[in-house]
Amino acid sequence: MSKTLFEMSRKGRRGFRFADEPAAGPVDVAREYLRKAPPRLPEVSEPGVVRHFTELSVRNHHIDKNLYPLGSCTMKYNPKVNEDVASMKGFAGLHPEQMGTDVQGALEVIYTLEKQLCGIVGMDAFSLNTAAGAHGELVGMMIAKKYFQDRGESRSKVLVADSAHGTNPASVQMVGYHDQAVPSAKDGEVDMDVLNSSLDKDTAVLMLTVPNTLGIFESRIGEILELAHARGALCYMDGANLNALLGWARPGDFGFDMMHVNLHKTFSTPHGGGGPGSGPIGVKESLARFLPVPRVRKVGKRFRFDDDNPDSVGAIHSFYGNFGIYLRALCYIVRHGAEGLRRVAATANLNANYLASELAELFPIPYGKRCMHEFVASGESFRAHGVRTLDIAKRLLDFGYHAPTIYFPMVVREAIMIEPTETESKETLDHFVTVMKQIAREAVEDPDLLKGAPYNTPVRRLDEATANRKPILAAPLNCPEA
Amino acid sequence: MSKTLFEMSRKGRRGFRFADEPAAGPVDVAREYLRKAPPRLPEVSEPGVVRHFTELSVRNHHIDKNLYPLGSCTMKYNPKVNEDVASMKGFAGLHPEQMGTDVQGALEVIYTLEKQLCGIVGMDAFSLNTAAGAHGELVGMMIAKKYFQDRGESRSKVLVADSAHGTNPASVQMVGYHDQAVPSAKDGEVDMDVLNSSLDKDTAVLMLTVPNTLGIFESRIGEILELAHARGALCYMDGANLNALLGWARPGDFGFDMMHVNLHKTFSTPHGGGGPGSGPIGVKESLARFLPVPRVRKVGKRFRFDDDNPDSVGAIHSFYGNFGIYLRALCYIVRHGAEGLRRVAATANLNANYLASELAELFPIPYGKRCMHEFVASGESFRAHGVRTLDIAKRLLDFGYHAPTIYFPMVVREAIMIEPTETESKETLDHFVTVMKQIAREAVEDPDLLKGAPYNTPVRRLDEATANRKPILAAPLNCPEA
Amino acid sequence: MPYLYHTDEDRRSMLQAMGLTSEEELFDGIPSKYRMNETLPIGPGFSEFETIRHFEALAGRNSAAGDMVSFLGGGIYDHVVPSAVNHLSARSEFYTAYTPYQAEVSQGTLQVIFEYQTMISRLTGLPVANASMYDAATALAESALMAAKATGRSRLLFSENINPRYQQVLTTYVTQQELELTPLPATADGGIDDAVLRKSLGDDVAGVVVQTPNYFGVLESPWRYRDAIREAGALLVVAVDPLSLALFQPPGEYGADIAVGEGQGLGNHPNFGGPLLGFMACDQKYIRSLPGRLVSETRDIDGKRAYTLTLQTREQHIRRGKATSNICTNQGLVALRSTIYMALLGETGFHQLGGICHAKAHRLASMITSCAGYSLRYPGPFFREFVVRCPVDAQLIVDDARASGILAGIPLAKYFGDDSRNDLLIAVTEKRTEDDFNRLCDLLRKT
Amino acid sequence: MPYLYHTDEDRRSMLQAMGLTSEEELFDGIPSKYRMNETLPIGPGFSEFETIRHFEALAGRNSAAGDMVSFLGGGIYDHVVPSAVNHLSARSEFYTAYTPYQAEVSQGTLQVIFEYQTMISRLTGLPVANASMYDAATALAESALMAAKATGRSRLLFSENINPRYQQVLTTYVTQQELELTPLPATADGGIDDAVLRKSLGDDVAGVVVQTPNYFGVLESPWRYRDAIREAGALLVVAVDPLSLALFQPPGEYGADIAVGEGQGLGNHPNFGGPLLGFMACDQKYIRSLPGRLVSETRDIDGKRAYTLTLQTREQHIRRGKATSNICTNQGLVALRSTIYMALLGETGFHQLGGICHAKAHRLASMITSCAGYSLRYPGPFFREFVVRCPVDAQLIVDDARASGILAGIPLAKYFGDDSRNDLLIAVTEKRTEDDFNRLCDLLRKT
Ligand SMILES: Cc1ncc(COP(=O)(O)O)c(C=O)c1O
Ligand SMILES: Cc1ncc(COP(=O)(O)O)c(C=O)c1O
Repeated sequence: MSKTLFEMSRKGRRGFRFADEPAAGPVDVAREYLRKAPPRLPEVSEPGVVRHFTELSVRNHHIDKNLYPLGSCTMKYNPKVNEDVASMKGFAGLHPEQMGTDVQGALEVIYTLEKQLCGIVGMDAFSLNTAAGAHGELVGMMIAKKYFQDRGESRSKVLVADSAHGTNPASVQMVGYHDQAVPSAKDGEVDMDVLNSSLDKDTAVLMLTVPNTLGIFESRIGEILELAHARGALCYMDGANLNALLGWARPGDFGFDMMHVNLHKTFSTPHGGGGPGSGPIGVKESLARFLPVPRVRKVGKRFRFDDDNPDSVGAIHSFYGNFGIYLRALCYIVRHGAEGLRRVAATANLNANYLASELAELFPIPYGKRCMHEFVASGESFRAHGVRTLDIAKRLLDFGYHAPTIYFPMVVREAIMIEPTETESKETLDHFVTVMKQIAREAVEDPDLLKGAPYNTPVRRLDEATANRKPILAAPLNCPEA
Repeated sequence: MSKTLFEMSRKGRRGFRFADEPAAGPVDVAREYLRKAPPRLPEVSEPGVVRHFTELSVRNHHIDKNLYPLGSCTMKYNPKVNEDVASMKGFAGLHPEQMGTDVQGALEVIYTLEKQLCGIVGMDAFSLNTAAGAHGELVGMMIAKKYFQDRGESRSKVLVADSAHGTNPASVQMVGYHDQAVPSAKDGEVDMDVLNSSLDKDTAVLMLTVPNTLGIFESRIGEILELAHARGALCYMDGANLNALLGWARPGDFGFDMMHVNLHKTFSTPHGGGGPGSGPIGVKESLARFLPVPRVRKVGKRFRFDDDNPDSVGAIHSFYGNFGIYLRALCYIVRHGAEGLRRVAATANLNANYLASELAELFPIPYGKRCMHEFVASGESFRAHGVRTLDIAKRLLDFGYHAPTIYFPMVVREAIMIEPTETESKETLDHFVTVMKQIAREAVEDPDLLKGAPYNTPVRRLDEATANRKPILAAPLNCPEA
Repeated sequence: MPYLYHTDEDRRSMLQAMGLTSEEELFDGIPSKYRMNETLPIGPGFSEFETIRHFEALAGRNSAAGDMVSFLGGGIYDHVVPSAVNHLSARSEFYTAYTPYQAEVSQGTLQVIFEYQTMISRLTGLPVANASMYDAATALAESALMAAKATGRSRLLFSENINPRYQQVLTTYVTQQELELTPLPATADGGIDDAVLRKSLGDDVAGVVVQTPNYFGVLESPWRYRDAIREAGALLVVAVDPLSLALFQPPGEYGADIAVGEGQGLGNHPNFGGPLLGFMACDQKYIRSLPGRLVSETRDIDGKRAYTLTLQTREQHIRRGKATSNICTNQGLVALRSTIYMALLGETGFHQLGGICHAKAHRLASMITSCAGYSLRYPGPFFREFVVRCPVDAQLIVDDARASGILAGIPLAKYFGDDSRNDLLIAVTEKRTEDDFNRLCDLLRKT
Repeated sequence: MPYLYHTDEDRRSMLQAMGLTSEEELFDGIPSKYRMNETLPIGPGFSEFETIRHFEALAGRNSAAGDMVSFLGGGIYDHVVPSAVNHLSARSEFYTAYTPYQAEVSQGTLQVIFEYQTMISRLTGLPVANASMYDAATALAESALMAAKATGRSRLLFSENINPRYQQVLTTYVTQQELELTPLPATADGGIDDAVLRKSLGDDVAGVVVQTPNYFGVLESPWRYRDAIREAGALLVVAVDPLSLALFQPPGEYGADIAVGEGQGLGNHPNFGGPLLGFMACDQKYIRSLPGRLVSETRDIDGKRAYTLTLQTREQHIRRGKATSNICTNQGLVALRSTIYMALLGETGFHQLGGICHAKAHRLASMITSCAGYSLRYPGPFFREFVVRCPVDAQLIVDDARASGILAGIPLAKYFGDDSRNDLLIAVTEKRTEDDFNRLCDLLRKT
């Protein structure tokens, strides 16, 4: 247990000083404006702050430590050079209100990345302004809404695969649309009959994830999109799983009208313990005029922002989105080139299939003979011993692995969703298999061992129920200080 | 246990590639020059290298983790801004053979740091070229030798306090001089009688550490140095303990002719797991002409290197010493200013005295009513229980502390030498005392517990005997690969 | 390929283990008509060194505010970023970690969020703060939606003094849900018109959204109309500049229901406007309508204090279409940086910094107004940013100053059209010196 | 004060606990005549931001080779430093750790040193390598002392082709111990004179010290005289360029007894010549005379593999005046960086890099020699550095080139006087491009 900063605080300690402290005189303003006492920030020395955060940091699992088999999250290696590029003063020090002539390099970065993403996914235009995948989805829905308004059609339903990420239906709801789930058929793909009957005149958008959350490429994708288009709906692809396709197939070619890409998954930008990410939204030419403002245009050899677009859904970020993330993603693309990206996808799929085939005996994979970048196994057979997938996941932590995504997607019972990514070695995969086999043995021989796991982690299983009932969301103002 | 890089190696893996690899054709040279096979460096991917070194790193104790009570080592906080300054491209990217006009800023850094060190210790000239404390001592001895050669005197003995650091006598020996130990008297200071009788015509140098390794300031320092001077000897101060004096007293004022300073102790430059450090050597005016070449001169507003000094002991480094370390030290000085440095010494001494007074009951301090920046306690009372100081030190590791320096200096039995430094909080000191008290209790109640310690460290006590008898200094060429 | 482990031999043996002979087969699931035949149009890969050179060249085509004398603000401020913030946030334990869903191995991130929430709570004076939003603009927009949801009402009043970029985003978000927006115009002193506000209130009003200090740097006084809003059953939503809270009354004290703001200035480089840090705090009452992640203190089964994500039923991954928002990935690492920053400054340092910026801004304002032809556009009290009415087109001044390496401010015509042609928005941080002020004034006098 | 924890209250209570009333009393041990009354002459402290500005200004008064087209070598080379080297060596676990005396909590550093020793051993072909020396010059000097100690003899032969700066340091060190130095002159082809060497050998000779490639870039052929040296009972000490060992015969293969060299080029910035990395390897026979730290693999009491410092009785902290050297603090962090670097490149990458540098150097050499008036000074084989004889004073060329942002090389008159006035030492690394070569040659042609 680490003390909190507030418990370390000692009145009068200083971690940072300013040159002109004497300059700060009394504030000459009507009393009502003034704060009674300065905010109670903790008072810690610089070495104290350094030790505190260093200590906290080592209580994290992280990609530089070991495998993160989190399905749907694409926890790949975050190249160090990305960070160097993003911290160059000529980028990090740019103020967003600087004049165009001072930011030509930055505009070129945006412009180039947009063009490259177009090329990679087969879309005609991209906006990078969306700060995360969900933000991209949201703008996708806004575009659909504008599109139908423009056509004078009133549609309000969005079909979303039942195995879709939670942000999909949530984004739908944010624009006043409502979502309807499309179940998976026995083969793990979209149920064509249900789709056919659900795709009605009220359907604005069909929203699919390809490959889907089971790691399966929709084999009837062409048919599906044609059907949706025939019914007048737009087709949106959640591109969070793009890693599986890089250089091998392009969603634009399948017929999708829109999609977002998660730079913080496919393009190796770090997750930062929860963010920042970046979720660029790409569209076909016919929808380009609806993209958010501002957009970057190239006029002759100069780049400039274009705010002037009456058809746009509007602004969706204070400025131009998470620029620092674009740099990392572009750096990643530049490093790989066309052939490199293709190898990324091939290797991601190779690792997933290899792992799937090694694990399948003990952890059956109900859907799909072959997966793409991820797969969903089932821990159901261990329920007979009173062991749930949660227990298996927690036990994995004891071996220095992060847990896979579990209980999702719902179509698989006791789901264990695994995406190893391409930046893992065969040795790591083999060792992971060995550990999973050991856990499977333990589940049978000593189920309580699993139910009590983890044992070797900084803390053990948490009392989440109490946290939900009586959340403590901040340290008390009167907590004991040092 | 971590695999070694060699065990992780897999033929054909690449962690780094170059742009022009195709350019590397066969080498057109007589066969006898060629290597039969390239050196067997391990083949590891970039993420593999990152994980390996990240994993190794967390097996270290370090100053950003917790207290390092190592006496004589001044393990203080290493300010982060120092690192920023040292990595500025305008410094890090400088080649030492660049022309003077291209390196004015770097020369100014050297010149300024020399001047500041002069001011801080009361010497007239400094050379920064010496790469560590021992290197500074060595040059000190060289200077003495030149000095006496110059005077036509042949002296060859150097008097060194028995509590001196091992580098002192070793440096003496490096110039063909021989060392003679001066024992400490009962008060922990130099034994004046022995000194008096040892200081003969053959004595070239009297080498003292002030405050000495017991943390005691030689109260008769003026007398001692006068005596040595009267006998024609030079007086050298090992300045590794300068932290105790900053801004309060200057060795030059005591009468020392020469001294070195450890930038990696007093001036906060990081120890780097063993180096690099920097051990500038300062001298009084009369000895300045003997300093190593090159020196930096200021001529008008320009700085330049001066190689041309026939009296110099010569060059002692490939170039100008550990320049990257000067930047950090100068940054530290600039941040503190005169008043700040004075506070550093006051606080270092405050912390040491406080800790000494809190520990003294259980761990008596045989020498000195009051110490300066460090003190030497004794763990002798625990020998009755079969517990040695080593056991106490090892047990401390279990509580997340580094061990103090032990069994040194030899004048204290079961010595425990502690230098907390100024960058530790009262809370840390108090907690350290609590832990020491607990260990003292354990020593009495459960001595075997201590003898088996540590328990919570990445590895436990090591078999050093076998390592000495049959050292394994490299991984075998045929170690199993991944 | 960079970053990959596999040797050719690895690939062969892995394929073999699956009974495959080529990697192409891994893509058999993709109908052949959708398999790409051409290579991606992005050229060959660069070595790391070429990549660095490439981006250095791009960066070289920028002139960063950080290297000039900058008076640019408008939501993004050029404050000193302490070295320790960069060093600590560069620990890969933080930046390469995933969202802390697996609490047992994410205590580092979780405790940081808990500390961040506490700090935001203490700054704003509101008891609940979430783990971050994308930026102030989206946080503001989401709080408007939140007010609508919490009240079941459909109209929102908003001040026209709010950062125009935030207003745009507010509009984009809010109009999706067929909510109505009623603008509150500014008075001559730069604040909002209290009387208009009162008149605009009604039982369809979900919330009133104001910003203080507002875009023109002027401090609003929401306590004056807080009761009226409460009586009307609406929520008071306030966008604040976090640093202003070092000196000025916090939202919680005057009874705001929701406070949001931009945390970029708290230890983050401007980064051309992103990543930013939207913070969001609210009264206990609205906790179940709050978007975004929340961390709670709890215990593990051994009784050890620990932290975990909580109240996740508000969130999309549990509640899907019924979630309070669609937000998932947030701005965690930026929040970490700001937490480190606030810890370094502490109560005293933060208060000092607020005071320095305030004093310097007022110093510069008085220097400028003593230049012939220049006056303050608004008489209201301000913190560290203010609008100057210039004798000429502000753009001319900006262009002139740029030639001398000074970024004089934001010419307001950009957002407010011709009426504001001579208005220049000037921000002052602790980095600016008396010398900088003199240089700027010399220029103003010449123009 | 920066970096201190204590509040005034802390200080008071700590003093009180000791029965003191002021910090002044802590200095009572210093006789009052030696207590300073004046303040130190170093001015007031700077804030962190002022400090950064201050050093940016100083750095701005330099023009770094790294930002130009540099052909400077002479022991320090402008190679690409992979990003991961910087990131990993910036982990404070490494750089803020002390010397790994306390093995249980220093396994990170210890294993790194073990891996470093292994790599140096594999590069040099010698079984034992120490944990580092200050730089190549002191490593060379110490190996000369080591040879004298190991043989009990007092004369050393050394090649005049050795880096002149190393020769100077060698002289400084060796003359302290009344050892005699006999120079071995160069032949016309740039190597040492085999015949002179043989003639100079005698039973007072402790060792023969050569460098390959030598300062002029020319590869020596120590195998030709290795037997003669052995027969005379002397040691062969070789200074090597580590990158040359990617391609060329390593010292262990031709029977050298001690090998030393400069590791700066292995993943380290030039840093104006320091910190550097002296490496040192030797035959098993001489292990007890080796200076510096050594790490050995061993086991802990649970049988776990572990690493520890070993054979410390060679060292000053144990053996004091009888130690093999006085070295204590070494260049650990630089060795760490080089270990990371070599791990990233691996066998293949390292070999490739050697090949690229070799090929590029030869390409440039042939381009230069086709410029009228320019020729290679020495016909001997070279690796990536060579001497060009110019038609004019080499300093003129250097000055001219500098005006175009090119650092053309080291004018040898600096070290070798008037005879070398027209000689320019040119080094080529993988960073240099065909375009760089053309620019240099255009300049040469014009001069
Ligand atoms: C399939 C899928 N869709 C959408 C998202 C949402 O993206 P973000 O978290 O960036 O908002 C995620 C990841 O979180 C995802 O895995
Ligand atoms: C008192 C004392 N003198 C000399 C030295 C030698 O300094 P260095 O290790 O830098 O060579 C040290 C530290 O190691 C020391 O503590």
